[in-house]
Amino acid sequence: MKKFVRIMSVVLCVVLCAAVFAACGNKKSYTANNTEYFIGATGPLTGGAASYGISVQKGATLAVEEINKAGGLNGVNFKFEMRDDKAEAAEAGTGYDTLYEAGMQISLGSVTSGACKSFGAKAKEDNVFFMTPSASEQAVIEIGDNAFRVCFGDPDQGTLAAQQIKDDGFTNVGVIYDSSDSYSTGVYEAFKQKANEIGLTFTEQKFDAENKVDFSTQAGALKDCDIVFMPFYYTEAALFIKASAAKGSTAVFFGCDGFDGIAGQFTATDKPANTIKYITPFDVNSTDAKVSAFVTAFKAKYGEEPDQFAADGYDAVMAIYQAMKTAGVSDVTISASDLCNKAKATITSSSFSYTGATGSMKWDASGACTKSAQIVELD
Amino acid sequence: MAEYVLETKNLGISFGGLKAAQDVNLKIKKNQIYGLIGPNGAGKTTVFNMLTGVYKPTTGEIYLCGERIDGHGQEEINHKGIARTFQNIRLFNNMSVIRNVLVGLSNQPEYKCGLFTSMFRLPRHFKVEKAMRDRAKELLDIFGLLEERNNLACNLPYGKQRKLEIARALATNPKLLLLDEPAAGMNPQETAELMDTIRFVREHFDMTILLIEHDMSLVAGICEEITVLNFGQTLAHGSVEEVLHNSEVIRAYLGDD
Amino acid sequence: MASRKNIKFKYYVSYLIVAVALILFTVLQLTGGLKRSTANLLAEIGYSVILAVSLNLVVGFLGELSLGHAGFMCIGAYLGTLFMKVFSGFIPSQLVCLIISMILGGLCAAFFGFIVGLPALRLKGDYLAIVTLAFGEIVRNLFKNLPWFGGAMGYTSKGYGSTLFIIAFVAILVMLFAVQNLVRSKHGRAITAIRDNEIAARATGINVTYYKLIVFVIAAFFAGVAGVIYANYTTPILYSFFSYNYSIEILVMVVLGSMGSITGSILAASFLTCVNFYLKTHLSGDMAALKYLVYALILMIVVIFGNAPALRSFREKYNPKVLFAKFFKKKPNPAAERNDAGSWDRIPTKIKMDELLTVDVKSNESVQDPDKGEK
Amino acid sequence: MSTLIDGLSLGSIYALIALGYTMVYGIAKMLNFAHGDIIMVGTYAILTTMALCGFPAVAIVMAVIVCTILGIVVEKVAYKPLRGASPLAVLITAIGVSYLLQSIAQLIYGAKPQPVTLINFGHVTFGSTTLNISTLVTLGVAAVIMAGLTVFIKKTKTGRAMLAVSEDRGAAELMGIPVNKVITLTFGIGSALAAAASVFYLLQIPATSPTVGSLPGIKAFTAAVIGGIGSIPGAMIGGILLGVIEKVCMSIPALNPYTTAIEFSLLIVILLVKPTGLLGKKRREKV
Repeated sequence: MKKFVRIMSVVLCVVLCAAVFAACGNKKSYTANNTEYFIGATGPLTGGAASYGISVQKGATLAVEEINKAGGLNGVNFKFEMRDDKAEAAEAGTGYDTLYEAGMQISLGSVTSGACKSFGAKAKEDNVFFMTPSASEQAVIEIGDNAFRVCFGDPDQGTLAAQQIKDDGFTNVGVIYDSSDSYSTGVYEAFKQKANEIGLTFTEQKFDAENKVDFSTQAGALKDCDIVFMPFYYTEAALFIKASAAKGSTAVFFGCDGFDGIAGQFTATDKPANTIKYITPFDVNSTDAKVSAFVTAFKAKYGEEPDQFAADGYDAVMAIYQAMKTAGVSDVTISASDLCNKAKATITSSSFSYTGATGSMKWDASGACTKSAQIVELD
Repeated sequence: MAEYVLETKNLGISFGGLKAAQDVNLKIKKNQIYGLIGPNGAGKTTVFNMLTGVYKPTTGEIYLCGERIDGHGQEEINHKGIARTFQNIRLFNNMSVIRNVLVGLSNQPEYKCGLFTSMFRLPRHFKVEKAMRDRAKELLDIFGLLEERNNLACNLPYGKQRKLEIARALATNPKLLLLDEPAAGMNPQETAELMDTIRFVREHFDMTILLIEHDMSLVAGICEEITVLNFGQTLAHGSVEEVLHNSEVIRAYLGDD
Repeated sequence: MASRKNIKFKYYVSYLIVAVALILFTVLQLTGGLKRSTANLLAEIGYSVILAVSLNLVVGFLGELSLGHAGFMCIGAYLGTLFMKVFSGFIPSQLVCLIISMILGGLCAAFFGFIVGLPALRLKGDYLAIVTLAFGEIVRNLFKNLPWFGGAMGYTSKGYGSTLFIIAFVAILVMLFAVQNLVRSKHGRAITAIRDNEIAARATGINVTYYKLIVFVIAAFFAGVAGVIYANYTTPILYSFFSYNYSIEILVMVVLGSMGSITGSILAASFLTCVNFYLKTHLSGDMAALKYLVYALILMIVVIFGNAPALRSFREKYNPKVLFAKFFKKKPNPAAERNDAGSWDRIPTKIKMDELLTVDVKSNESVQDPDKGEK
Repeated sequence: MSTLIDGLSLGSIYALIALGYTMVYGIAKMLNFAHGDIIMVGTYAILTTMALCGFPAVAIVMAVIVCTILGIVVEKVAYKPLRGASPLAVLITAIGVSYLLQSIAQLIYGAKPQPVTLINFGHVTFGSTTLNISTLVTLGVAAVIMAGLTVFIKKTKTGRAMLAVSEDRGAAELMGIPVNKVITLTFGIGSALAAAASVFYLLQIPATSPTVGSLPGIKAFTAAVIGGIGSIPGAMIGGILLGVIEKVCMSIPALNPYTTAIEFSLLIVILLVKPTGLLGKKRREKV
């Protein structure tokens, strides 16, 4: 052990010296050596929410490839890098610093809301533009005028769901949400508010990040409901649905955009008879030309069907590209702050709009995006 | 001032149903060397453990200089004035010899020094440290351990470990010193040396000593009074001469024939 | 006396390391030459070192295994943030605010250390370990659910900014001063005596309960301080960070730095944090698992090579002390080397598995075990 | 009622894992921190076998074989060289093994939780209560396994050898008991029990991820300590107690968020009242 301490101290001295040299760098010139436009992002590539991060990464990478194949921006290519944040705020902050020091000029923020708030706070300090594909919490775009999103906001979905359930005439309603996830809590809060407004009563259950595998208690409590609203992600949703089915529930399971991808969680033997439906801006089976072009390209590259997160990632990159093109960016070493000012001005102008895999979008100064939603049923 | 340094009245303990010691009555006068002997399993160490507070006696009372001490914790009993050594030596093996003694000294009122005094190195800390070191060196010198003071205790030879244990016990400034088989594992020459040490301790420190021993030569050589235990009960007690010629004692040691 | 000099040097080398690093990086920071990621790394090193050294006090010096160190850190982090929020209302200086919060956060953690220690220290070895583990889990479960601390989504704190590491390093120096002075006093001797032989310590009049409690409380205090630093480094504070896994990570730092060696703890904590940070920023996606792979391998190889009885002769043969002895023309003197706390493979922690069930909590009561009366 | 059944079935999963902890602890005198991760390996073995051939029975057998072999290999490679070394060294190595298994699983399968369907039993309704058949199966089979284990330890020569080693390793060695073999065997049995636990776990929660074993692992360890570590009936009682308490707490809305706190507080309270756990043997330190 003593020996180890000795070796360690030698290594540490070397590291320390190296750190001192590496530590000296001019803050202003991080982008000076860029030869490509650098789009950075963080997202969960490991951990429970990994599938969303990976989907966004795939979608964004596809977009960057398409752009570069078509000649980039005035002949300058783009590059995209996503750092793992495990959907944790602290990791997203570290990821941001790493990216920023590596020369990131513009960004997709983070994939999940909690992480994106931490990412965004730092991005605001440095004035870095970001267009998050999927961090839907309201607070994300309230960070500053550099914050934009391509997805729905949480409140929109909650309100829509409450109205939909009321309109469909359900009375015995259950809700379950993830109290440790800001997306889930955000949708739930909006749902609750709208439900109270329109006189819809419901039973609620919750869970959190450390108790999201065993749902037998919650399933037991909600097993007599006719419909269960589930504003959270599909991995947990599938477990909850299986647990409910095991308890003999016949309810309709109604989810949000996080449900995209739930089909892959069931096999022929354990797919319950219950109806499963969810709100989404993206329908993989759509016949729309933009959508089918995206789906075909995605399948060709990855051999699997894209989900909504992939589509969001794709659209976010494409929207940034279009904004930069419209703004006439021509200097590859442009600093993040300068690029931010240009992109902001362009994207909020009333003449700017973008149509992609998740529909047609326009932005205002709040950073929110207007687009239409649909409800898809799983067969 | 009470007549006896240590007095026990009907001291007894039972583990479950078994009476490990029963009606032990010891009366030890000041400056005496008192022996507690008996065959294996007679309950000698149990008596020591009761005296030092390791076990709580189920019956009887213990008085140290007239003050009742049974029921107190081990630390408290040590503070009141009983120090001991162990049958299987228990030194602070990973500490140096001098530190072993310093630990023993740390509870003396004259070396009192608060936690924060030490933490923030107030002047009192240095004064106390110096005084303690001087006292420790004195003690080590007496036992001939001064040269080895910076060695680890576990690196000492066996005989010196025994001595160090006694030095550490004396450092707590006791009224009564309990020695648990001090001659165990020693050759006759070492035993003789040990006897000198024990006598010296009595003279030099004005100490009262209670010891457990198997080695009859040692017992006969230095003890003034002896109690013999067998099966937890007092078999005999009196002066060395009386006890060693007591027929019951002989029978207990050598069997019935 | 050569050995004396050696000891002195051993004590001051830890101050030296921290002070040099502090001055060096502070100058860099003030001249604007320090990257933000380096400042972040330094802050991480800062609180890790405090945690490792304070845990070393419990594990290395007192010899009790605690797996709940992250729990005390959790208390410091949450309550420290609360204090920051309260004080920022009427104290304009963020620095003063942070210092007050660090002290108060530490005191709160120390208070809990006292509350937990009082009953828990009656237990020994693994039982104490599992109780401290349970305590850590209870603490974070409570902070997750108590209504004032942001719930399961975490407690949002206001970051201190990139100069945080300077304060963290100053805190390390203060801690070193307190801990080393404590260890090098009669109290420190009493504590190591308890580690070496608890029974003998009791018989020598050491107030074992008092000292155990003191060590626990001091360690908790500094863990709380580290928590406040952590809370100012990252936001929001998430209960999930303070799980027993983190306690174990701190323990690993202590063990690799060799138990009972404060300089060792500082080096190991810095080293592991650097490795961690480097792997974290250079690996992405599922490859991040490589980090734990590397970590696990370092851990196992170091421990097995350092401790396997079968490899003892190998170790002695290739001991750097022996190998370099001829260069220094000085015979290695093990006694002088081992003068103080000793190295960890020699230290008897109270988790003696062989005596594992030998748990006797109140030895001061009559015990129902007839056949062991006389020994 | 259904809460109670749920609790019993969760409890029997904990009990199976706790048995592994307790046996290894009793015999090798070490905390096998990697035990929870053996469960994780079991679930991945099932996942892979199901994907390859689709027969649940084969998957279960496969899980048991893989886990047993893994348990033995880990013991030989990581723990055996340290026999006789400082216990803390063994503990740290166990932590290392735990990290190692998790990271290897993540490198192979990814961190993403994956659904695993073993057998879908469906459910039955008695009057107003609906019961999961898999819950009942878990309860029944776990009871049989535990009874079998008890008989094995009490009645067979090998079982008694294990008891002897846990009582006093040195004496057992002198009596001619092959201590190393017994320890290896203990790891094998403990890991096989973990494999069984992984099967039942998947029946309750049909998904797995590299960290799937840590929480049940630590809960089961708690259960083992509550029951008195080293004691086999203690592990069973502790596991079932903990499982029932967990489910009952979770079903009461006011207590639900504090379930973990309550479970661990229970541990602390029990240890303070009875420092060696419910059925732990009390031994005295020799002075």
